[in-house]
Amino acid sequence: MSGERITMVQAINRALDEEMTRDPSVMLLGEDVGVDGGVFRVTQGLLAKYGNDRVIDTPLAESAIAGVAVGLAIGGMRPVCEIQFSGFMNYAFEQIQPHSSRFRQRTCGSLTVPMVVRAPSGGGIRALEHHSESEEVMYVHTPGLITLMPSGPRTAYGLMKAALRAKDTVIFFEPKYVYRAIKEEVPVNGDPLPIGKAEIAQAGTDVTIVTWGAMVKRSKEAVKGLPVSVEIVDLLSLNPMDHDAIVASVRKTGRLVVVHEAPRTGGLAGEIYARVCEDAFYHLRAPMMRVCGWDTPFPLLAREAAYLPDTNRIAAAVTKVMRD
Amino acid sequence: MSGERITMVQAINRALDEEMTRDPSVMLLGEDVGVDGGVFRVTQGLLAKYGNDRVIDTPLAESAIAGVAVGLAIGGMRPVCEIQFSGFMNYAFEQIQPHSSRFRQRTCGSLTVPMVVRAPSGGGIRALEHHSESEEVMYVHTPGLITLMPSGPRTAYGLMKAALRAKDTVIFFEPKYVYRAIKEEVPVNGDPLPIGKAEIAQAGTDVTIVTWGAMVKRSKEAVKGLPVSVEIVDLLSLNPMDHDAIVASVRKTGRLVVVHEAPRTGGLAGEIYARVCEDAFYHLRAPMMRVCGWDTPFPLLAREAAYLPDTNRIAAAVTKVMRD
Amino acid sequence: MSKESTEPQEGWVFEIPPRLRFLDEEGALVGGAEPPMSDAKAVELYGHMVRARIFDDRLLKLQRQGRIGTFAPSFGQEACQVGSMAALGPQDWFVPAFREAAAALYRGAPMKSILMYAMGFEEGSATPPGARDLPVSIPVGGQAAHAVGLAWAMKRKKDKGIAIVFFGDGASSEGIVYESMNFAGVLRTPVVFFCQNNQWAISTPRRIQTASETIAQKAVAAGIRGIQVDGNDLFAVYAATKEAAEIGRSSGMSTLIEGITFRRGVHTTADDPSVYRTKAEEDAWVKRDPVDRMRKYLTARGVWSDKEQDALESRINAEIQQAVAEAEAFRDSDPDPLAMFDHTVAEMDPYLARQKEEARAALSGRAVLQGATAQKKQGGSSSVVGELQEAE
Amino acid sequence: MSKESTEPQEGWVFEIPPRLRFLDEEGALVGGAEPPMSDAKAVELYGHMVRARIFDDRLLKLQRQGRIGTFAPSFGQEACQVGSMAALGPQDWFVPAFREAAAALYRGAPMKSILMYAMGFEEGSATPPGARDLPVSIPVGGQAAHAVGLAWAMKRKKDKGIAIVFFGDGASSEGIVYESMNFAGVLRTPVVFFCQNNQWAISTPRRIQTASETIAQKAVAAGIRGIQVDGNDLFAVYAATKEAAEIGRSSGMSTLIEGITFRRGVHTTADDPSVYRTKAEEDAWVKRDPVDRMRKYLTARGVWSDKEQDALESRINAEIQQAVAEAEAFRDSDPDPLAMFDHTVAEMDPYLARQKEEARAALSGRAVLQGATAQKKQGGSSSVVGELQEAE
Ligand SMILES: Cc1ncc(C[n+]2csc(CCOP(=O)(O)OP(=O)(O)O)c2C)c(N)n1
Ligand SMILES: Cc1ncc(C[n+]2csc(CCOP(=O)(O)OP(=O)(O)O)c2C)c(N)n1
Ligand SMILES: [Mg+2]
Ligand SMILES: [Mg+2]
Repeated sequence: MSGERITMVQAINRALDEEMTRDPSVMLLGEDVGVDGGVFRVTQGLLAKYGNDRVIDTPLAESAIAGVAVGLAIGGMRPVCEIQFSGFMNYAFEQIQPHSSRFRQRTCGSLTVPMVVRAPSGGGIRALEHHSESEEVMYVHTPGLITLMPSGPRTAYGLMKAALRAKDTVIFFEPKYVYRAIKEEVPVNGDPLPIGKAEIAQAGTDVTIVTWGAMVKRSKEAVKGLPVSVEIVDLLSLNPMDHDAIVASVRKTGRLVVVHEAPRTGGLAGEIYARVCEDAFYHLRAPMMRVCGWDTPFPLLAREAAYLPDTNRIAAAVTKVMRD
Repeated sequence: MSGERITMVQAINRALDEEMTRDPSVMLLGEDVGVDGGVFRVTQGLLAKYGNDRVIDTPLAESAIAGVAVGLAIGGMRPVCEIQFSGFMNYAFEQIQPHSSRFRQRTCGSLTVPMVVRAPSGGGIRALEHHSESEEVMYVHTPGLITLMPSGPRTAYGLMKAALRAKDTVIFFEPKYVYRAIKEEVPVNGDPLPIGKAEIAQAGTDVTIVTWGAMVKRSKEAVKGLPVSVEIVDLLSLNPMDHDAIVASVRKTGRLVVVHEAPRTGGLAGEIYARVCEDAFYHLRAPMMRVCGWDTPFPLLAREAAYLPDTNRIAAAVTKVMRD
Repeated sequence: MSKESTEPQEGWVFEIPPRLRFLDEEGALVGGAEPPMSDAKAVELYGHMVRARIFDDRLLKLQRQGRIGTFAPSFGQEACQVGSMAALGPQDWFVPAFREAAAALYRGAPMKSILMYAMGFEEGSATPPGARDLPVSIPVGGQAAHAVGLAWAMKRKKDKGIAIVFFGDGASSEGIVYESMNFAGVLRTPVVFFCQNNQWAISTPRRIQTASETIAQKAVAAGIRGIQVDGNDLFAVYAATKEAAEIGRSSGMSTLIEGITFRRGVHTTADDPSVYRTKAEEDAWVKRDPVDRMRKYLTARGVWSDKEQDALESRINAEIQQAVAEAEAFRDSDPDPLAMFDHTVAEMDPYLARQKEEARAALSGRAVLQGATAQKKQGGSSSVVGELQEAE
Repeated sequence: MSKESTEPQEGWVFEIPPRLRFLDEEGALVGGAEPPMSDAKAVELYGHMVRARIFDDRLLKLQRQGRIGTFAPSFGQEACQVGSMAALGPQDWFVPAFREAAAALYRGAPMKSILMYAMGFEEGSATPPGARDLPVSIPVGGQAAHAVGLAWAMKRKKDKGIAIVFFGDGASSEGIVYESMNFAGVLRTPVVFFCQNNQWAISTPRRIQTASETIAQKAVAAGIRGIQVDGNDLFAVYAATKEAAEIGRSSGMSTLIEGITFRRGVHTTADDPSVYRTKAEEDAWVKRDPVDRMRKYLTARGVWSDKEQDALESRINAEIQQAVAEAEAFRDSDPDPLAMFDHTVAEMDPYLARQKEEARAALSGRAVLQGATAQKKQGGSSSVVGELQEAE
């Protein structure tokens, strides 16, 4: 069974399943997570297995889903709420920022909010308007939260296990573009991945690409065949961010390209530049570059391929940063 | 009268007043904006002057305030909504991001949302929890919005006039720390300031400080007496950002310090670094630096002075960037 | 004001009147009911319902063929949509959610536009100048606030229009919908809040959406009128909306109308209702179908025949064929893949303009427009809104 | 289920019973009412109300002296807070908004903690281990959802507690409050939603907060119980809360209680009510004061005298003096100005730890703690929450 290659949807499902068995306080709640198993089938089968005390189809109200989860967590449960699409977490931010992220501070650690907010994130699936947003920045920029984004089945499994054992609220973005696009071996009853650690998705010496989520796969595809040795840092944990991994890679390569789906201005690329400035500036051999979503609203499906970073744009940036 | 020196509160009041006279479609709405004149008295006197058709005390619901304003704007009015404190704009973000910022795109320009969302922002007034947030990043990172933050009475007046003539939704952050702390001459029936233009708050040749809002005054105070020629760029327009002004200043000085109140990770400093990397990288003589709020929730009043960038920290960064 | 003292009160009673109905499931007028419109008008509105249904059905086929993207059918809800919009006029604002193709068509939205939108082109939701129609609103519930603002703007302009906003039983749980009704109550901005209670919010049944016995009674919380109607009865919907609009126009009072109906089809083209509801439930609603009911009524009155039905259907099919051709011609006319830059803000700043140039250079002639032109991949994909790439 | 068919219905009627009251404004039992508690218990609760009021008054003075920061007095609302909390026990969760010092004191919050919080130290809202008390919640309304979650957690644990959440008339307009009641209705998580309708939300009067005749009737939207009580009548509040808790415990049904009361003082210490309300209105509520009313009742029953009042007041004053001394001793004990780093997350990552070091170096021994130790500047400042620096 462990040898079987599974998708990210299955991997998250497995992590949830195992953690629900291990920890009876884990509860899943959200719109359509029960009978339907989630609109992407991530929670499929869990209602049947754990019953409707622990897997709950809620009314359609994101701020209440998050806010009720805050109460559940303080009350000793470990809620995992699903927000059907990350764009609709806007409705929940009024609970996440003022409450989830602050209860520990507010009470000097005496009341805490260990909960997980899962949401499919990003574009690439020819979806309706508002179903392709990448809104990680506002969560990363909110102290008190842990923000994770896996890039494939194995990391999704390991990070979800970590999320379910974390002591604070974890925002867990699932790059829906790769929900079923990658199959990997994933352990059964495996270990959590550490929070705050990036992985080297591909080692190299000439250029560092820092990226996360669906753009890890895309970056790998983009640099395949380029006459350049590219190191790809898969960030995985957006906050806390693996500062040392970024710095170490850029010290080695001297060149940085950041790739993200979110709009360019105010995106996390800037943060990564800042980390490099703090600890690897003198190792830079060329200006840092970024390949991002454009500073426009995410378009409807006909134009999404023109919006998202594609292999051409990534390859061009790598080539340019080598020339600079 | 124009010779009289007034505060930022008075300057915004004057701009609103003049624009309400000029344009009968301008309406003010929000919690306590009418009879009370706003909790900071920014809208004082306007109810008496323009009547309760145009200055409306609303029920206590930020998302509805913003959402109703979207409808008013599409219907041909020009609403100015006050959100009592920028931290509570979280409640309104579910209207601002999916609707205010996207109607133009959604309808190919046939329906637009020219409205203003005003909110006092930032810390420094010994306030209650959640009344000191700096949340500009999430607005700047939302394409389709214009985001402004004046630094004193004159710029507040000019930018508010610009906001009331803009063709898109303007998020207007008012740095409450300097609401009454600065007096300046402000014109009567003066002109709007241009959107997207920074100002050189202080010219210099050795180091560029890019900052905005209350930190402009603080930065000026911090560098007074330092044996360094500091150029202070007052950003004013956070989106669109005056890319050329940033680049021109750093090309000249070769050194950059960004100062902002918002938490460090994911803050706008990184964006400004990115702009420099794009067009002034080879002019840099030292790593860029940032002086920001720490990556912790904004503390209660006893500790706010330890949280906010102060003149010591700013001066130390300027000194360090000169040594590097 | 007595409310503001601590003096004892008598207590309060709130009534939601019996569900309004004119036609039974066989299309017969229920005891004593007078039809609220002429036969000619009824025939006309019936035509609109049929048109919407056939169009809807065609969209489903186009989606299955990979010629359009995800969409949300109005199948089964035609009476709610046509009946309500027929009670209003062009001076009134129409604020849809995302399942109101039947209403939009009645309002005059070109089929071509709806198709272009479903193909993934924003051009499909450009509002014709002067039309008081908002585009589709995907985030559930948010549009309710827009209706209040639009009604308020009209009130300020002494314009006699009202606004109607559609939302679902699921949306009735969103705080913004309550907030909007509360604002409308206080501001006396006349809005018809039309809740199409189609029993389901994706897989979530009405029963666990709220413990309130009706959705109509949620009006009590906002101090506005609440009424429930048989949403599969065109006459009931029409009469209730007309009354609500009249009351709104004359007094500023808003009304929440709950139309009891059923989403006969999929939630969207990527949904599989068999996972969460029974065939028996679906069948029970077949005999309550709003279109069939009206046809029986008109036939019994002798104003409709199979021949007329055939003629109507061929007219509609021809219209659809024409619209599909036009929309596909648009798609094939090489629309600018970078149009999103042009409608982000009114005045593109230099940095955005520069991005557009970069984007143009990055395309360097490659065809990247997708959507309607891409081949539909089949598979186990179960997203409600899009299509997942599948690993080998 | 008949709700899900289109069959006609009878119509629905919802009742909010007459406002509950035991004591008239003179402290006399209204026709036929039996006191819901013994005299001894009434004396005890009266003592809690007096204690809260004197403490509140003292906070006001400390604020004027610049020894604490902004706070929101509970002046006038003591019956709502003490009466409701007295009907519950330590197994029940207490979820306040920001004006519930009287309730918190009754629950056992140390005066010292409340003072430390008002001085700007998070240490003041550390929850004692095992206490089922949430801290002050500043963002209006959001805490309602927490109460639902807490009640749900207890239900899952087969723990017989319920949750009570406080919020104001203003908060009743926030969508999250409606959403929370709706969740509680569906999930049958027993919550007492206690709305202290004190007639004002800062400067906004109840009348323009909502068009609903009562706030109690907002329960109808969520399918939960709604009831209105004279919120200045300790007995009425006590009885209504007790009943709501019992119903909740046995059936999971939640109740919305609207307590009609009045914010006799400022919104917060930086607010000036004379801008927006009349002396006449304030005076009208003086004679309805909840503390005076109870004193009259107890005096008439012969269980309370001026002498006992004096003794009570001196005990309370001594207690306050002690608490102020302790809180100021804490303030002067050199608390770490960088404590915010320690409670951001459970595990400080290296980058945050590094920031803490940078912060420590930046302080380099400078005293930056402010708040209670800073001198209060007077001036035209009119922020409701803080103090503005004034230009020369
Ligand atoms: C704020 C928000 N949350 C979730 C979704 C995903 N979603 C789309 S439609 C839908 C169900 C809506 O149910 P209802 O309001 O009853 O409308 P219906 O689909 O039945 O017409 C959901 C959950 C969304 N679009 N917006
Ligand atoms: C979400 C949010 N919006 C606005 C505010 C500012 N604010 C604080 S208290 C208050 C009025 C609250 O009125 P009400 O709910 O009646 O409570 P009361 O103050 O009367 O106890 C406002 C607007 C806030 N704290 N949170
Ligand atoms: Mg529905
Ligand atoms: Mg109040």
